[in-house]
Amino acid sequence: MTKVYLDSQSSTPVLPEVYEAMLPWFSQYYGNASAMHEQGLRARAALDQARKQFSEAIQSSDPEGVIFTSCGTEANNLAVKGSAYALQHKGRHIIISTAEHPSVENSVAFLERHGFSATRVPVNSEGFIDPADIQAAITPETILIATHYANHDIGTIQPVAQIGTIAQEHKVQYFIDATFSAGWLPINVEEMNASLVSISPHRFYGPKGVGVLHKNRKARINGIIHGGIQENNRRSGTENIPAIVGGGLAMELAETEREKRASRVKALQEKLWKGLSESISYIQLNGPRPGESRHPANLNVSTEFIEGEGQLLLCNAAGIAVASGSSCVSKNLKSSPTLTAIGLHITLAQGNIIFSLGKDNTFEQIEYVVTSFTKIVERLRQMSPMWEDFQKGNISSVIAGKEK
Amino acid sequence: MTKVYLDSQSSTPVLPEVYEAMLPWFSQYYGNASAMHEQGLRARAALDQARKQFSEAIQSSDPEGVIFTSCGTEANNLAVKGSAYALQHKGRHIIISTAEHPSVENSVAFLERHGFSATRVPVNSEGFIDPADIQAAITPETILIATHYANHDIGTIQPVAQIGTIAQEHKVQYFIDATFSAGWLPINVEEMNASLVSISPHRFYGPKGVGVLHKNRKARINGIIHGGIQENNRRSGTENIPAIVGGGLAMELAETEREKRASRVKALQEKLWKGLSESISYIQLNGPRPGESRHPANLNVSTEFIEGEGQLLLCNAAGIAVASGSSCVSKNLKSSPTLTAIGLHITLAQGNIIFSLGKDNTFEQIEYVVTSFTKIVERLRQMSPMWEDFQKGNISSVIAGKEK
Amino acid sequence: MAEEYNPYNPIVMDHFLNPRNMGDLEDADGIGEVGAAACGDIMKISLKISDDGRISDARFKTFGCGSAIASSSMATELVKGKTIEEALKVTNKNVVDALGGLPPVKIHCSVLAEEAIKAALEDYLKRHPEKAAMVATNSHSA
Amino acid sequence: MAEEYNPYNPIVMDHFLNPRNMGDLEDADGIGEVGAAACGDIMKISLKISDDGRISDARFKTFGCGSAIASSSMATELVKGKTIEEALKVTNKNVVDALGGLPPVKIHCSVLAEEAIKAALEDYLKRHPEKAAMVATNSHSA
Ligand SMILES: Cc1ncc(COP(=O)(O)O)c(C=O)c1O
Ligand SMILES: Cc1ncc(COP(=O)(O)O)c(C=O)c1O
Repeated sequence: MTKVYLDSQSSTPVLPEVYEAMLPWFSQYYGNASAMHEQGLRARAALDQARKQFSEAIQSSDPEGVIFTSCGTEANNLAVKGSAYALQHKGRHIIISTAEHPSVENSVAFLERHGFSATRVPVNSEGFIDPADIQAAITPETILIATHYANHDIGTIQPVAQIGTIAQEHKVQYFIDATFSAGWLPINVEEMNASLVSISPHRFYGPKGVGVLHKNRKARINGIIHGGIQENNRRSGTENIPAIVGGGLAMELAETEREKRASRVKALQEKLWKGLSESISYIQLNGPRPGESRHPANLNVSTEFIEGEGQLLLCNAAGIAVASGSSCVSKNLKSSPTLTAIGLHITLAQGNIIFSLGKDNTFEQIEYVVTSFTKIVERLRQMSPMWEDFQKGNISSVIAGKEK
Repeated sequence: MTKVYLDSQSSTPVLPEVYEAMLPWFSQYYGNASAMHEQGLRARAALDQARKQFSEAIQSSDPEGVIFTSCGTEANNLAVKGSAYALQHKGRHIIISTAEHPSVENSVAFLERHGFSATRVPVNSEGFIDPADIQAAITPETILIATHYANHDIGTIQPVAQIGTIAQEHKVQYFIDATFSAGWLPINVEEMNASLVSISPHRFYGPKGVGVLHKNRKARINGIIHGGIQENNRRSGTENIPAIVGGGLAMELAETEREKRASRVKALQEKLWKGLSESISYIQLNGPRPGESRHPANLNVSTEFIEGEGQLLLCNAAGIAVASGSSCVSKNLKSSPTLTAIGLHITLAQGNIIFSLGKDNTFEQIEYVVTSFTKIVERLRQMSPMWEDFQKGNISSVIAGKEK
Repeated sequence: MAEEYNPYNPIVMDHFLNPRNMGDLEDADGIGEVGAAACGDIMKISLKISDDGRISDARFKTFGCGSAIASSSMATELVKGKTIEEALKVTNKNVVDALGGLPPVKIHCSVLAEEAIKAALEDYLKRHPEKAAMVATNSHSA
Repeated sequence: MAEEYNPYNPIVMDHFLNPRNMGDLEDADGIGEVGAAACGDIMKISLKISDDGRISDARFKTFGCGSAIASSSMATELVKGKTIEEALKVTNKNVVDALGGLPPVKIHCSVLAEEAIKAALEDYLKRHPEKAAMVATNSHSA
């Protein structure tokens, strides 16, 4: 059976080279990096090597700024809560957007229950933050600005360098959630004025079980997982050496191949959208058009008159792996906060599908997906009482209404 | 060169079977467990399988009580802070001992900075908690009792079932830090009245990158890493599937072989202590004598008139891997809080060495270690001005003083 | 292998992938539509009912998730051949049981199916008040 | 392979594993002991000083970590052959540099070595007040 994996945004296979690099670290080199003996010191050297690989990939001159966590979510929690706890003597106000990943949004919501306050700047219908809104939200109490680099639902690339400049002018710490961007989009922590940047290697052919938070020398954070003195007291707990080794190599390779990979997935993205929009009626793209301002791996569409889970299941039955709503939380099938933030009509949010492309997808696969998905939409519409009502003229199309 | 690994407490090699079981989950089955497609659903099934393996090993009838974290430290943070946040409406008082692992102690210290209070019950000179002290410390405000099962520094096995009974009588949530015990000592969550139990698979031949917190149906905790709805909202972030699969199998195998492994390391432990105490003068055992009340894998000794790091380095030069102070924090060589808690004389705390035994150590290795360590102690004493002073009668021996 | 990894059990998957009685009925005797797009599910059930008060045919159309589609499919199967009185007694639990179970978060789909059947029957009874009286009598005497 | 994985650089490791001038001197002309067991380090340095004010021999004994031992070893090497005046100018930085660097948390070991040397020299000068005057004059004129 044909199998097409179009959910690279939720996870990717570990590269063969990365896999090979990890293998010795399970049963042969198994020391705890805190230990003072050959096994432990070897592990410590491996950590240092990975710190270099990560810091170089984001143009940082400070490998010591790399803090290893267990995943992107934890890195984001550390950035948000760690900043809040470290800077609460200066103020207790945080600025984010309405379209952050739940790991940022829910960390901020947690802090709000513990005496902090937050301003959520809006995004427009394509998901863009207006840097002027950030500027306007800054108060003398503001200690942190946190925004994503590329949106995990609709691929919108934010003007992070502009926001960084504003943050610097106001001497406010700036955290960029680059969990969906690192490995795919260029990152330069200096130029972006990023005090903190998070990275998630399993999005670019590295392993699960490792996340990274990079902190520049001026940024202040407190650890949020307390215990031993690992990661210079910024993250306690025995380090996951194999995943860190694999993650570091995946980062290095992703950076080397970044432009090649990005231009390939962008071509696939364009072909996919062209195919879908030509063969399916009442379908719309969410987020910016493919191009400079959209993550090349993400295609988010809404197909009117049908619901998301049925599409996922029929795609799966056709061997096609896709996501719906939020790529990270499709299990609960509640529509994603981003879709609400861009003001997407509720029925379009429910019919939402995210195709996310990977470096190994082919043009033939895209053709197969277009053909299959067209049939799936037809089939579900045949079953849908809404489609029937629309055909009979009882209800009108949200998408057609907008196009007029 | 002879290589003897006597630091199993800080980490162990992954078993061949466990390694094999993990391999397909990197590049072949790489789905995100939240995804609704074959790759994702396969990962979800693997999580469920591991939940069964962990819950069965601790005699729990509720696999849904298993929450996956990234390490033992995080599981302990979740248990302590998660309980505190979930139960703060009932009270804000926590009871621990003075000899907890830093992951528990520092989590409690964090909560103390945020409006909670704590009572630290003492331990005696062998490291035992008196359950009566726990009982006496309970107030109407008490929401959590947290103690270790076996001490990570000196191997003391606590009367956890007695403490559990007291906790139940007072309807207080009880968390057992079994990070150093699971896989080596029997655990029965029901009999122990353990509301929460933490497990760290890399201590029993499973991989790094996974920890477990088991929660019984009545226990209440809030998540501390916020984000998506993974682990039923109790731990957000993409699950580390390979490590969870490996950890589950390692747990199952550890439970099957537990008695065999434990009796083997106990024999090695006894032989090691017999050898060291017979061939080295002014050496003392810290914690209970090998037997029912001591973890079979741990041997903690203090050698008078010399300091710990030198011993570690010379052991390493002789191919012997050991730890000092606290097994988890030997990097900073501050003497461990446990050693302070048992009232160990400061110079004995500084000369502290932890030998921790593993299932693959041999009797020949123990002989080699006794011979080598004896020479190392002699060599460092030759260098030590304290030894010279002692020989000249200028100072007296703390150990000899006690023995009299 | 794909069969092994599904969010629903094989019966539910079968009713989702091969729905029974999907579509409309020309000249339906009773039609029930429940739910709302904003809530994620709309179910429409059409019934053909013979003069002796037996459901001779049933069809569904559904906007909703896999278990909503499977629940509608199963519900139409369950009521086919039943009398109005019997069909009125079909509960969401019957639908869930016939499907071999649904995940807890999806039980509402079976409730919707029960409601759609009831709505279709009520529509029929509204159009046929003489039968309504009979049904009422029967169920009282039952 | 073992050599590759050490907490210290090869010079420090060499001075730790093969310490130079370990031991005592019979009839030492100056002895300095600094540090305390409670702080984790004690260093004792013994010097033999010839009549022309040159350090002809030096020995150390140390209770302490690897870098404490290496620092004492290196310090004795550095002062051997030096005049009292020269030896008094040996700083902890000289020790660190000669060792090719120490980890930041271990710099205090080199400080202790400097202090032990100074203490031994002071002990000598206390026993030989005539030399003390000369040293004072020389260093003033320097
Ligand atoms: C923008 C963004 N932030 C954070 C995360 C969470 O990362 P992880 O799944 O590694 O925990 C995601 C995952 O989708 C994401 O896309
Ligand atoms: C009793 C105890 N608790 C917690 C921990 C921390 O576990 P991990 O190293 O998996 O983070 C340790 C590690 O030594 C331990 O021994």
